[in-house]
Amino acid sequence: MILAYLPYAIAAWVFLWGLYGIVTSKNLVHQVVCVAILQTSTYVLLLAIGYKVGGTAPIFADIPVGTVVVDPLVQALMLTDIVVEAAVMALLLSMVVKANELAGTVDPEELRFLTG
Amino acid sequence: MSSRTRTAFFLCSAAGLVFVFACGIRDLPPLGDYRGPYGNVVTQVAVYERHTTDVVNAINYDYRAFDTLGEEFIFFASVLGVLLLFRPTQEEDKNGKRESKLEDALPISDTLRVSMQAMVGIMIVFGVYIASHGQLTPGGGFQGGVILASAPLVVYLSGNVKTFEAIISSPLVKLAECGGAAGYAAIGTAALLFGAHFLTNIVPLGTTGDLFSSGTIAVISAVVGMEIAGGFVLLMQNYLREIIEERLRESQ
Amino acid sequence: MRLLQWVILLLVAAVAPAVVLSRDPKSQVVTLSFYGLLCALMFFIFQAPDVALSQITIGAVMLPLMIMLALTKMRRQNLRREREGKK
Amino acid sequence: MTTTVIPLPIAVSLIVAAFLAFAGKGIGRRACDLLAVATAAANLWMTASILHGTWLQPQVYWFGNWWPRSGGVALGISFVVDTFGAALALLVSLLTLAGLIFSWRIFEDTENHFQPLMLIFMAAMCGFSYTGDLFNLFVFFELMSVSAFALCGLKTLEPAPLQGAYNFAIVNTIGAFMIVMGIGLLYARTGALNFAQVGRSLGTHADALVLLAFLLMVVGYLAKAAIVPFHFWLADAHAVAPSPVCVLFSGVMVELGIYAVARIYWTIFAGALGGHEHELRLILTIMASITAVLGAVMCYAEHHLKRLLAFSTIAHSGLMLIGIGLLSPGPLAGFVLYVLSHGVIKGGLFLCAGILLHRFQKIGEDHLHGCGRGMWFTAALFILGAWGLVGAPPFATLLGEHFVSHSAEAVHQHWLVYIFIFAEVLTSAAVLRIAFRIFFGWGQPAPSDKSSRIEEKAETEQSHERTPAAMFLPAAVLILLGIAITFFPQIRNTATDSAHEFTNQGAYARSVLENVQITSTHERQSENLSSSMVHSCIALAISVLLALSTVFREKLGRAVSFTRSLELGNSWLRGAHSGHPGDYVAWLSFGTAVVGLAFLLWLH
Repeated sequence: MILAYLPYAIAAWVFLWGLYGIVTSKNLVHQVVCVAILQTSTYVLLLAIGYKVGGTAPIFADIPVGTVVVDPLVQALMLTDIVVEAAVMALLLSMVVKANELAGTVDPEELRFLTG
Repeated sequence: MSSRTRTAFFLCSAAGLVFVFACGIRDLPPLGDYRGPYGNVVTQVAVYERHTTDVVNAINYDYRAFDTLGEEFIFFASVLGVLLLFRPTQEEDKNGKRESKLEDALPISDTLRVSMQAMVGIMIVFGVYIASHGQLTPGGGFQGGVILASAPLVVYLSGNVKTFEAIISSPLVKLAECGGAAGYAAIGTAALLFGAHFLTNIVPLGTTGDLFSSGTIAVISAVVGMEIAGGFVLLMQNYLREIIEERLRESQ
Repeated sequence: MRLLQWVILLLVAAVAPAVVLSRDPKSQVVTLSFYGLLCALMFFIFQAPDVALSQITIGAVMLPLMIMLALTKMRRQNLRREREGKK
Repeated sequence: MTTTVIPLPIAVSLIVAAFLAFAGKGIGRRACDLLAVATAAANLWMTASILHGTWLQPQVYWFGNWWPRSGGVALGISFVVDTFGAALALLVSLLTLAGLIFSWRIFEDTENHFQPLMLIFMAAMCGFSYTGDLFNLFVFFELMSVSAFALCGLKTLEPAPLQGAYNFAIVNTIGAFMIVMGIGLLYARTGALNFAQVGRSLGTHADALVLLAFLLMVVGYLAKAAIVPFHFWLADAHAVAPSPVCVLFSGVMVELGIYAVARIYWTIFAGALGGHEHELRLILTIMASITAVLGAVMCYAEHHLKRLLAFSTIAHSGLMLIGIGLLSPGPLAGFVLYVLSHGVIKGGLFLCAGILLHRFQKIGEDHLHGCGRGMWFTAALFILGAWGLVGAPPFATLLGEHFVSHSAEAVHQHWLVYIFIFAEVLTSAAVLRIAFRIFFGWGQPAPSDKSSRIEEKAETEQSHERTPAAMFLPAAVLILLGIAITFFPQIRNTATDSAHEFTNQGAYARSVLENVQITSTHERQSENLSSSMVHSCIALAISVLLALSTVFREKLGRAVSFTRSLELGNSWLRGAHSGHPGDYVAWLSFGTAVVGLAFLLWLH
């Protein structure tokens, strides 16, 4: 029975690890990767929510309408989510690269232009 | 905060978060019993209403196409942002002038080069296939676009730096990106001219299972493919421009 | 099928911390793309082929590629800075 | 007529943005500016006509003609445009127009990618205020964020803007993921995404799952609204973003975060959490008060002009959250009036800061000391802006404050009135202090601190002798609008009426899912402003005295030495704003944990 909640627990687990990575990161590139990990937790959650026991993929190319399929909506949401991830990652990475070009470091401890 | 206090501080709050999550998760339905109406209704009606077999794409490109419009522009905006961040300063422009007369610098075995070029063809075909069959099989404009975008990269790996430069710096790339993005919004607006609501299907639906079925879904999927492919090529260009210049310069 | 689901879920749960804990970006990129593949596999096993496809293209290929390119670009920036520092 | 216009503010500006992004280089700078300004103006007209069409009767617009199925199952996405959403979209277009006109003379080197990003930003915020769908709200939130990140890192010649944009991006992206998780949890419970449908199927029962979903969404949107302890990114982002962009950040983007909380509460959670209204009210108002106080204190301690204004935005966003947190129609109407008037005033102030930056190429109060002698008009705008921030008549902020504090007393939360006075006094005194020092050159130069030395490269090449009209006029118009709102009584009446309509969950659901219009009947607010006027005039007097005694500290001697410590601020607080993304995320998770525990203990 506890197994039935394992996917949600794993989503939370991945989420917290992502947060941990971001908080303790010593390198902005590493931090950006941790953000990506953090996002995968949302995939796990959505996937588990939309799953139906014995359901097949919601593609009626060779199965009749009415067969048990998993929920297509969460998959649509995940597709959007993945594009968002790609976009945000590209932007964050180029910020990091530019910061390295201008400041010569990607260690958040040394990037202290905004304090007080 | 010093890094140790920060970690300790975070771990304390993480403990709280664990508790909160645990309480919430207990009330979720167990894995595999999805109840909600949305999925059940849409899987019943989508095939008849939209003449498509891939319900996920029916949702992405029609029922909730407006979300996808926003999503495409998220990607578009981030590409714009990257271009803005890496906009060339004056001296980089000078380098740009110089780079034209440089030679290919990557020694690479001909067999590899040939096979790579064959691969480029395969990837383009595959990308177009994925993008055009979205309404029937898994895939669609987005996935196809990404595959298409990685074709020029293989050209680069196969050593034709010049060809690669020619591809990624041609205005067609940007035209594909912007045209794709604008096209999506335009398709939506076109429906208004027919007195329908935004993003309503105005193209004949065709017969389910055909390549040219499902009306706007196919069209939108195509423009999305254009935008994504162009966008990723632009992203790569921004990372690779300098690298290529420097590599060629070092090779002299 | 059921067993496969548990295995893949546990694999994902195990690899995610590994990616976070590999502090050196260069090695991290490898683990990240492996993790991306695992996620794609998970989507496939949970009957989400569309998502699996885009996850392969993005999470396992494009994202690690972008990071690689970024790292290369940064390495070159630092090299150039050192050279100018010497002059 | 209205229904066909509803999607256009988004569609048109997105198409134009895509065109500009392609042809920007080709058609040249001026053509780009013209096209962008024209689009923003058209948007202003369209949003205005939509507001007119939705005056007290919300318009429901189903994209793709996917009307809800029998049993109220919505497969499509709907825009549900009510008066508040329409008013916010109008404010968005107005501020974007002002920002674009202001930027006419700056940003020579952006390859004309600045204008399309502004248009995308505008479209995103319009869609955000119109939408009636959970995931669509997230999509526009993310579109808004991404274009904001890009605009924030616009000045790529020095590292500070990149760090600001990066911190902004990290915090808000994590918030966005929390929102997605919240949406997922709600979907798991209800199998729906449409506000009305979700709210209806949630019913009146709130268990830990609903609370967790509510928590994740509230945190996500309040991170955008810069509520303590999620606020750290805002000061960094504002300190470095170009002035015309700051206008949009402070003027409306932050407020939209609070608006989203109000929207999801009254369309989805009001029924489920209704039983614990009192506890929830306490939690929200406490968060809001902490935000207001901390923002005000930090605001007075800043000497970097834009960063100071940023902290005043934090303080005011706390005050606005009070308007929401009281969970009743009266303060909600106050919230909207406050957003409108604060938006234009703060926008005008940021444009004034931009003017100073344009003229003198510096932004630190200590460096600018006395520079502004002779810029009487800009000085007048600054002082008027401070006047507006304190909510003194004739500025419309008074009305907002009146509605909120009036009903704060109704629910026996008198202390909130003093929070208002405290925050407003400190923020406006800070702005007055700047005006006295920069434009009149009174007193000694301000003590310089690290943040005031944040290197701020000019947005224009060389320093200029005179202020171009393209910069002065938008600022003047915005600040004067802050006064004008007061003299249209129908605005405040409509605000009250539409507040009742906004908070009526059942009517909302029926109008969306069954397309049935229900006009709710209710009593008007008491229009007796006298007490609030007295309050605000006292507040204004105090803030003037405070500013004067700060500026003339040396002359006045020991009696006012407290102003020095007030101006230097608390070193620990300053240290907490460390510019380190790790710290910010640690604070984010801390806040989430605390609020979550409070929810579980009190609302469960």
